Amino acid sequence: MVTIAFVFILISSTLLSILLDMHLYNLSFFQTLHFSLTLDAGTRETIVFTALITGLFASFFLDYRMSKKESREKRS
Amino acid sequence: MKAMKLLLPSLLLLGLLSGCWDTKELNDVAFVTGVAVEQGEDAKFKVTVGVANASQLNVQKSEGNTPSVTFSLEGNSISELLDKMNVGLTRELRFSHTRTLVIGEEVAREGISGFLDYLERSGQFRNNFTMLIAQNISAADILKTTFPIQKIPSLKVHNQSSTLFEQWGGAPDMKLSDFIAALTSRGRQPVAEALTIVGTPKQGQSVENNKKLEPESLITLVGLAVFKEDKLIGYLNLEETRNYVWTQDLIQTTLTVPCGEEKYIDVRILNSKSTIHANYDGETPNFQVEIVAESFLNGTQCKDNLEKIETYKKFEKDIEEMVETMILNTVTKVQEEYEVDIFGFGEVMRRQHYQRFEAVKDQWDEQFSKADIDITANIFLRRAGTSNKSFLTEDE
Amino acid sequence: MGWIKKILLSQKSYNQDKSLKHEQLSLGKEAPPLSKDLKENQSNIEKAFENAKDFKIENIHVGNREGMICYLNSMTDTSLLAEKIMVPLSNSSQQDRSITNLEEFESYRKEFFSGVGYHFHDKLHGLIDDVLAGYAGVIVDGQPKGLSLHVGNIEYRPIEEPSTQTVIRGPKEGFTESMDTNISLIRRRIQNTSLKFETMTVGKDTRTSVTIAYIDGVINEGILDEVKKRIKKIRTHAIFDSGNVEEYISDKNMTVFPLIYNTERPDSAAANLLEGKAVIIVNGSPFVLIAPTVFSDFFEATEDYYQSFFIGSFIRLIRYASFLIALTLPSLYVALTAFHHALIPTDLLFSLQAQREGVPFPAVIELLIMEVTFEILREAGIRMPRAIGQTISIVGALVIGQAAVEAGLVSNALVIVIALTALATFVSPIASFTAAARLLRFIFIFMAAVFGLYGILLCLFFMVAHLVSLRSFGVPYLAPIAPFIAEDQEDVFLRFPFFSNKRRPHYLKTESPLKNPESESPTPPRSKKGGGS
Amino acid sequence: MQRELVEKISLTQLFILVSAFLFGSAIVVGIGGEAKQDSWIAVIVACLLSIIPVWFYTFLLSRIPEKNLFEIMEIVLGKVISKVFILLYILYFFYVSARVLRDFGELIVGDMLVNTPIEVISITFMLFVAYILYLGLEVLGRFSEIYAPYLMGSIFAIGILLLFSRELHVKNVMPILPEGIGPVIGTVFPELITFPFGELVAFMMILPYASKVRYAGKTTIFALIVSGLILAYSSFVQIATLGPEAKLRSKFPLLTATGEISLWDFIERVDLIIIFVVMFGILVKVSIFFYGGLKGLELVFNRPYRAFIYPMAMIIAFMSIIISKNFAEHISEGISMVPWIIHFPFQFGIPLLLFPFVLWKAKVLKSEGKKR
Repeated sequence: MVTIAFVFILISSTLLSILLDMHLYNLSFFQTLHFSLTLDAGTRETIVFTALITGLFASFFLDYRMSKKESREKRS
Repeated sequence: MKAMKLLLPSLLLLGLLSGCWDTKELNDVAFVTGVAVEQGEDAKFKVTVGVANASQLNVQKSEGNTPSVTFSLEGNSISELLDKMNVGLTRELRFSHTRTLVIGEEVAREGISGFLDYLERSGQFRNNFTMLIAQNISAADILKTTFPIQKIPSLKVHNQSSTLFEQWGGAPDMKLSDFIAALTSRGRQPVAEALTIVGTPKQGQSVENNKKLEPESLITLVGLAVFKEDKLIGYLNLEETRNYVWTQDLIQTTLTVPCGEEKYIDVRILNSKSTIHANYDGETPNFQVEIVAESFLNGTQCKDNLEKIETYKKFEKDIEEMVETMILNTVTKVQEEYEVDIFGFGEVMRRQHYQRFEAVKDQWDEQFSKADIDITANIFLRRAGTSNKSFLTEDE
Repeated sequence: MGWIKKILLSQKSYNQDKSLKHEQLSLGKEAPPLSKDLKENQSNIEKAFENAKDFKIENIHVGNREGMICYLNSMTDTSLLAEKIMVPLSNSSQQDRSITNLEEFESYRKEFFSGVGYHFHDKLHGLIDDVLAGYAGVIVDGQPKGLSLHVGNIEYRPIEEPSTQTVIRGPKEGFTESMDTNISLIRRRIQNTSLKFETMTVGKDTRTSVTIAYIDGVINEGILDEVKKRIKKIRTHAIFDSGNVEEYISDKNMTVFPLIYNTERPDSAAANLLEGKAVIIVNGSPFVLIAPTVFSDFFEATEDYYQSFFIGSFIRLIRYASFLIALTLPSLYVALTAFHHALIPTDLLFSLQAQREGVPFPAVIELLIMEVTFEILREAGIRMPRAIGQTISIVGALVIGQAAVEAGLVSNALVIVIALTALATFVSPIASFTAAARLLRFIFIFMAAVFGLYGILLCLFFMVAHLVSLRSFGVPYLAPIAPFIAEDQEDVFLRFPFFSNKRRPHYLKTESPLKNPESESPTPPRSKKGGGS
Repeated sequence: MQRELVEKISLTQLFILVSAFLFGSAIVVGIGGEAKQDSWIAVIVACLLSIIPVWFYTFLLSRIPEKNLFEIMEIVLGKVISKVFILLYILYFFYVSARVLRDFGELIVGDMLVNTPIEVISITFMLFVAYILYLGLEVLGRFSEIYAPYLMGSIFAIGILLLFSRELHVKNVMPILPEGIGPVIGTVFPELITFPFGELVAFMMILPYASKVRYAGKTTIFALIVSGLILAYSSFVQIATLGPEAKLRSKFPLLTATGEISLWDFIERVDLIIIFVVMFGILVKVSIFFYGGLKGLELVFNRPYRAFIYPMAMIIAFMSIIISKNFAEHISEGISMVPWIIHFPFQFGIPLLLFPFVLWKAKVLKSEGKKR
């Protein structure tokens, strides 16, 4: 569930930002998509994506733990 | 607890990943205390920086070497030059403690707004350093002339001008931010302080200069540089500078007022307050400048009995007359000679008669030069030092 | 993945084995009940005390019966034993007393051993426990119960001035290792029947007594129950000091801040009792625990209350300031000299820069070197034999401080920073609290080295968030400040005069909130006559 | 599951949270600059006007008591439709917190740590926000209680220090309203009313957790007025120090104004105060928006909100980086689009839309309650 939420929010918030950018720069959707997702040159991609990936892993982990707990509760 | 377990490693990871982007140890940087900008020979600007040599300022470590080092480069933009200074200097330069900006006369006549923007925009500078115009001399020399008491030349100039402003009012309290504010305001034209070197500049450029009782060369303040927009158009002398400051916010000053033939009284002025009332008389603007100040007598060459009220009254009247004519002369001089409103009368007009000002704001300087100015001084002589009657006074 | 499971499982079984072995060490519980047969009892006891050099057992006559007496001569006062027990036993008048049942045994005790603490036991392990605690056990043939008589009087350190929380003005007695002495020290200060003491035994192997003291009718029942519950829940084999107990009953261990106050001063313990807190005395430790505790307690010293409230409040503010200094000064030094040169006033900047000329290390390393040196010095100063303690201060102050500067390893300003930090660390009256500042300081330095002032602020934020989330026995750790309780401010940052401090702290939720409602500010006599006599 | 703690915040804490929330980024980026020297008047006007929407929010909440905005939506609109709205709101909350975070990052990177990448600031800060929200709303409340006095103290200290440094020129504020009320109203709508005041819509997620719900609305409005006045004061100080033009030119006017402080050649460059003030304000603001979003996720995905904290914090940190390429885009988005496209519907549109349904539902619930 957490993973789904993570992916959903990630995609939709990126979409939101892209929609705003489309309006602002008068570009087509795919141009903006490309343009938004290439990070600024000064940005350390490693840091940003490491953070995101830890987030993803955390949500996997949390989901796993919760499903385990749920199954245990069901059993008992 | 689980969240903590995630949080702490990621924090640590970040710390390790990051390194330290902004660390600069104190002994890896050099602090610029003064910047001088003047006309370059081959390019638009020649920029000189004065860098403090901290170890010579420390009593224990000082070896008698120079407390400040200068270096010059030529180029077309200040920003680039400042970052390129390592052509000749060893360390990374830091500008946060810059106290003076000396501008050469030729550059000032050409217009200075081009690099003021950089100074305001760059977060490196504190925007309250003193603006100075080097009159008749090379601006770089200001950063090179030593002085025994305040060892770093640019700091010396800074202290000098702020002390003169506080003690006598002979220097405008013009910081970069004030300068830019005046530049952007329609109702005021900027001014800056002018300074020059007395003596031979070359002689002053050595630590040896500090060993003489009378320095071979000395930086002195000479008055006010008047600007139209961002271009220098002329100067006012020290007296006139004081009068200019008096219309703004004078802290204290001393006057020599005639009290008889070739005889003078010395008056210390304190707590002066000037208020300006603006008005339109038909098409000509007029301004009443009201000066209220307290004063006390420092010394007298006259024989008047200082225990009498009449004497005080007479002196007060003398002082007032003198102040009024003095300031009026200065204002009129500016009106006639330079035709720029350095006094900020336009701003007063804007505050008090917004609509009228808005109508004429684009040609305010013409309006100013034809304005009627009326100065009323109201000086209270409170006391006369620690003695009563002067020994000059003859008993009646 | 199978192999991981295997390792985990083997680990598990290993742990279980260990705990099994452990269980066998503790004795007593499995010992049989007292039998009527003296011989059997005697052999059981002797078996229990096998190879105990200090164990003595003697056969005697009690009344007209065979009996035995046993004791540990290491735990008993032999002169007391002789006077109170041996003399009455050898009295010829008792020879013909018959002891056939319990009533007779009891009346016998009353007659001959009056004035001596006693217990009757029907289980052998109870008797053995008492003997271990300094009792003499008396068993009479044919009696199902054994008698234990208190003749313990162990040599303890006499009452001395406390070594940690010293005062200039105020009582100079300190707690000792003896629980009885400690109880009496408290009792002497609060002569009131509401003062209660409850004792429990903790520690499977050491069987240490732990006493909870509280004022009935003042302390919140919920808090008291919680304290008792947590002490009962301690599952450990050994308790040697109140520090052990503290670790077991704290709300949270993953924190550098002590959640329980400890003191060596009976007056402090008594005052806290009257505020509505519980005091936990552990046998063998001169430090008693006080719970619940809030953050501001660690900035209060008893002396604040013994001198004028102006100076008391002033010193308290100094303590808060020095806590901040101890925490942040080194990191501020790093942040300012390595990041934010602009924030240093010009003249100071040049002076600092001149000092740093030629220093080979970055500021952080420089600081860490000195900081660690100082911690080593401090530790050495404590562990070092007293006689050479003097040398330490010479080595520390002169050799390291001076020499490091002269060798150009560190700058002068840094030595000042370290010295001030070290001084500020010692200001807090409670040693366990200074540990927090000492440890956190390094985190602050680390963050300042990476992020400058932003790092310091971030650290402060983390610290405060952490502090705010702590609780001590259900009481929020930052209690009168956050959550803010206006009425309790009279004794937090400032010490208000006593006449205005009428309430017990609100956050303790005491059963009787007012402590001295009638107190008034001293007023000079109104009438003119009343001035004299 | 963890032990369900009923999180409660006291009214004092609520007061502080509301004020800190309003100071948040508003105090640093400078608001109402378009109104020139009258921006402080604009702030007061906007503050007074926004009493109406805030009162409306509390009114809406009071109809169905002890339920937050999302729960009310669920009751009123049914499970499916409400989920769509809730997801939109979650996006809105996360987007705004990312924007606020970006403001903060720009400040730190622009002034203090010039070479440090902005994403590091974002991520470290979000880690802290995650930590404090993990500890719970109650801890956030108590945390702000500790820092609030320093926040208020600093804001006032800035004015006083400027006064002593002789940098406060009241003449800069003159003339008052030279062109009438027009420009003032122009800045109030839509800029000021949506930012910062309209953003109080996020408190619809917090108010039901106040310990004395009955007074929560009044407390919020009181806090709104007080912090409006303080914002106006701060705006006044900025104009008086810098003059309206320089204030408008400056990226972070309060920071520039503080740069003018100079006392005894010692108290200079007290940027630290500003960074502190801002950091605390931003923290509260980001946390509250974030909390609102998390509560929504809890409702939609049926998991305790603590589970979402870390992943979502990382998303917000990521968002704050990709949200705009440069400062100009950040600001122009903030001025030209965000108020109309994003703030308006969520702050006023949806609540207004909800209003008749809530009234109807409340009536139904009431009659049902009577029957029972």
